[in-house]
Amino acid sequence: MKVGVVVFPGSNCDRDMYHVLSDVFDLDAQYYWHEKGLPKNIDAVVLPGGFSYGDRLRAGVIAAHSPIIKDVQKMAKQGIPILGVCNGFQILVEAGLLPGVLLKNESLNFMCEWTNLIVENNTTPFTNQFKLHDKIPIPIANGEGRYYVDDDTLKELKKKNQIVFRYSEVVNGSTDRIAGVCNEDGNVVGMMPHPERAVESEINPIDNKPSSLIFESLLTKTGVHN
Amino acid sequence: MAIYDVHVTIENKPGISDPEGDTILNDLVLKGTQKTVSKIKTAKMLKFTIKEKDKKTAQSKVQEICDELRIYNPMVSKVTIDVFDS
Amino acid sequence: MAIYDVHVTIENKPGISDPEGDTILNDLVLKGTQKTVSKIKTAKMLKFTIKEKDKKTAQSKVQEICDELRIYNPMVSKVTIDVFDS
Amino acid sequence: MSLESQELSDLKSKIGREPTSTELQIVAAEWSEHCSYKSSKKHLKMLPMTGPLVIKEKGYDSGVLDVGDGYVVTAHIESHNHPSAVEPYGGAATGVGGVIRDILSAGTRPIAIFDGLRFGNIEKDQQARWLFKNAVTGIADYGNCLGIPTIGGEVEFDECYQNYALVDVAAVGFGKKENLIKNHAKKGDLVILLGGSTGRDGIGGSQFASDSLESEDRSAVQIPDPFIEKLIIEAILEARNEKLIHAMKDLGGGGLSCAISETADALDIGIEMDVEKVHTRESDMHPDEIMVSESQERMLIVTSKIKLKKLQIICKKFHIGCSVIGHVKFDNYMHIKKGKKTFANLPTDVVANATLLDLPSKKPVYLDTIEKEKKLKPITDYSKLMMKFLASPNIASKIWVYGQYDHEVGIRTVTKPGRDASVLRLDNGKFLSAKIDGNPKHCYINPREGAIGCFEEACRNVVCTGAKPIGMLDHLQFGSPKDPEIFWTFLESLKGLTDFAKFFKIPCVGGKVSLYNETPAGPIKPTPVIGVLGLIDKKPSIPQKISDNDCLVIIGDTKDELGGSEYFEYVHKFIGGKCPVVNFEDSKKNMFSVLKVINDSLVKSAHDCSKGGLAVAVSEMCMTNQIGCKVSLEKVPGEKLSVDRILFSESHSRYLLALERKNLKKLESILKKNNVSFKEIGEFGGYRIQFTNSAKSIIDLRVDKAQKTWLNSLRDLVLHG
Ligand SMILES: Nc1ncnc2c1ncn2[C@@H]1O[C@H](COP(=O)(O)OP(=O)(O)O)[C@@H](O)[C@H]1O
Ligand SMILES: [Mg+2]
Repeated sequence: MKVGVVVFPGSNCDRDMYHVLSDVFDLDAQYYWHEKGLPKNIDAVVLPGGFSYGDRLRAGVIAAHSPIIKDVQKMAKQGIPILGVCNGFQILVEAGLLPGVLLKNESLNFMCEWTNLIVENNTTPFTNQFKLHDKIPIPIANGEGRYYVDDDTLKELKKKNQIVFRYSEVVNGSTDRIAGVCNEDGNVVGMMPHPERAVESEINPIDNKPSSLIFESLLTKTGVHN
Repeated sequence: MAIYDVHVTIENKPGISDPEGDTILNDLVLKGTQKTVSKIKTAKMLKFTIKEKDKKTAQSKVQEICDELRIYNPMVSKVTIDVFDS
Repeated sequence: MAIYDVHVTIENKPGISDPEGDTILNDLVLKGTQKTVSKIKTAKMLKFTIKEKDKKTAQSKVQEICDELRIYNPMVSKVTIDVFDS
Repeated sequence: MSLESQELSDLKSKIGREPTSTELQIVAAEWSEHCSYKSSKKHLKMLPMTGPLVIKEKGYDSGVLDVGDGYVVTAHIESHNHPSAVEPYGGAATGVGGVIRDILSAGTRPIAIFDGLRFGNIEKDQQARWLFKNAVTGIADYGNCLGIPTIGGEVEFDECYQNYALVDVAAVGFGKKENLIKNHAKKGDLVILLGGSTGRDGIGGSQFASDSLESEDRSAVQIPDPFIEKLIIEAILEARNEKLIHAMKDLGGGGLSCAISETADALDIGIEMDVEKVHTRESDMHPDEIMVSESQERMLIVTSKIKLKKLQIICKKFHIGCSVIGHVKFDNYMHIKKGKKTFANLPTDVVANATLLDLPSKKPVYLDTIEKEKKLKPITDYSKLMMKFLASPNIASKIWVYGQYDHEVGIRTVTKPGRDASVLRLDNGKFLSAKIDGNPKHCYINPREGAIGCFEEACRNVVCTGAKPIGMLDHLQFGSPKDPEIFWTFLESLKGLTDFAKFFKIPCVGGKVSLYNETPAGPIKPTPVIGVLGLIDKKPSIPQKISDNDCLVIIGDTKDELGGSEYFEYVHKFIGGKCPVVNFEDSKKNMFSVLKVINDSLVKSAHDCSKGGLAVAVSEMCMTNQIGCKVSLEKVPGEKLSVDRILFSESHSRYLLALERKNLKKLESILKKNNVSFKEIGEFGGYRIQFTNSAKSIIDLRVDKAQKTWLNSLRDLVLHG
């Protein structure tokens, strides 16, 4: 299957994501520069982490205006699986593809540390191999990672099962400990932690199997695995 | 056509917390010698230099830019726009 | 004693570059539909609420706080302090 | 900006005429201490710089090591002390930027950053706190944005840095040997300036770095732009892949003046350039300003006319400036013009090679009495003391610092910061381990032994990960070299490092000298900072969780060496005593034995004994593993010493090993065979850190309480004073 990795000026986890997709999960990964379009025959799209446009003005906001985002929006409507990680999540939010907003961490600092996620929705293309409430050890690395929605939106998110991941503990002050959400259809998922940093045992000091299921889910969803 | 300075101040809507302002107040200011400060709020400002036919157009153009390009995130922030002759 | 709003605007001194303003201008605003903007400078603002006997004291107290606590670095930034009645 | 009168007459006699004002500016920039190493160059030659793995090429700003299978590792170290002391955020950030471009210049991708930070007493001094906090944010914002992990470093506080800052940054690069830039030029090749625009910021920076801080130069503030640096990295690596670069040099201190003259001199060519072609930020810049501006994020590239087109396409893709500013000639002159008018025309070897100095040196008087100890007040409660010690800024965990650095990006970080050295995986299945270390407290008391100690400590840290040291970086930071006593300490440190490097056959692959580090209160203590790179051929030793009944073995003797120790300085406020001395033979034996037992998978984890001595090292093992340990001080091998000295001596060449009891016999037989001094001194288990002396309890702490204090105290100090 073909997975597009979108590259913006300042993306810096693109190569890591590419490595994981192609070398660890044996997918046909391809880079797409933000000024180009996405081809029709693509099976999934990943927006990797980094500092697009140096996080200027607000993380993700400038990249959200890139030409390629129009194609991402189209594909989102067609139900194609789309994953935004860290800055990718911020971009999806700023592009209006996901609800909410990501604010500066409560500590006001960039935070790089390992934490645990709890799977809250196991029906998305990136979580279908999990059991509900499975725990995933995974690192975060962000300065603007505090997910925020107001009370009404939070109610909506809960009702529509759009909360995909929660932190097991309070890490940065996110509303309801939310670490990842999806759109109403469930095909667009955004998460602040970095699954691509956790799927290889060599660099994962705890357990690389849970985070691998994020990619295994994608393989299953698109029929590569079953 | 004339040149205008347009100041766009982006700040959190009331009700949205401002940890940075709180930290400056509690960890810096109130620990110093000066105790008469009761609140600090942080904001970000963008100073545009723009060429338009009049003040009003300058103001409305910048407002348009702010809305269209999401210079501020309407979910959490508000903007104030002030126009000055350059 | 009265309550004042004191706005502290911190920006890079003239001649010192402002990469953030440049990026916002070139990669966001000028790529939109609006082309009459020629410059964007970013600044940071702190809005103090302070109780002092008069405007002048409010101004000088805030200036003192900013200097003493190194809220800004005079080497790179300049500040403007504006006082308003609350 | 000025030359000394002797230098001016030197210049005149070399070129046989009066220099123009532009020429004066160019030469003043290039002949500054910072660019020319005029005080130190003669002596630096003593360091061994070659070895079987070292690849030498003209014009490299970083060291290159062959790590096999067609791959190389590059490394360099820099400091940004003066700029950071006045604008810690921008100074530290642009320091990162500069060393990254050195790595890039060789044609390798930067894969790791290290930072060594030194400030005044943050417990007392608000200015030191401000400097520290902002320097950390500067490094974080820059490195994180680039997507290069900052995986290690050190933080130290000492009164000698009051109102000052030492910000050292080292970087490591990785790439294919075939992609190394071969630095060459053909006639007619073009000279290109790539990256950010040239502005007035940073004008006078390199001389500023060579003056003492009193002559604060306000224009020397540099504004970091990590976003453009990131674009430059990607653009350059793309150009490298397409073989578009003949020669390359980053612009650092001295700006275009240095880059042009040094490139021309290294390649044995001439360069003619036109300042009007330089993309500037302001329209009214004078040629002199353009030549010495230290605007960041710029690279100089030499390429052919044919390749230029492709290079321009790449730069366009990344929206970065790319100006053809000149061309290569074969007259060995740098010819600077503005349009048709000549502003400078100088032989490049004259510009690039300042007259070297041979400064006088003299042993400082204070050293005659420094070893005399004062009478220490007796310690009544060691447990209480230990808690205070664990919370002290130099001993406390540095997690507040490295937690703000993205140390995972690039997915190479096998051993994360917080241990001894960090370990990266390389593409050929090998692993690279690295650490930087300094110790001004030791070096003040004995510049030679102190410097050797820093070197050995960095080696120990690397060895604890199972890596064999393959290369060293030295960064020599001292006060004014014109003071013979200071210059003596410089020479002593250098000689010590040289001896150790030769004995261990560890080549020096790069370094930097930073002089004139003077605070309003006087010179800093001698502060050499040493980086060591180690290579692991097979699997790295990833620390395994220590569990109940595992035993604790110490390797190496504990001696009466508390001069410059944290115990003397922090607890007793005493500067003096005998500095720890490395015994080369023991050091070698111990090092190789530790590598052997790690390789044989006999130990769960290894930790070196350094700052704070045995007491701190054992506590660190307990706290990171959340397990207790019972240590019998009377078993500790070495001289017969009082309890406090056994606990806190900072003798070198010592390692702590945690291992399963079933492996103890095997371990002991190896260590015996190698004739190493060692002893099983304790056992892990429970939840208390306990030190006893002949059954008498000396220290008894709860691990969780100790850990909480150790982890949080630095953050609390920075945020809440
Ligand atoms: N400024 C820093 N930046 C990044 N990591 C740091 C910094 N300071 C300390 N560390 C990390 O904290 C750990 C302990 O550092 P240090 O006390 O210097 O170790 P050691 O005593 O073994 O030399 C190491 O992993 C080190 O890399
Ligand atoms: Mg160590």
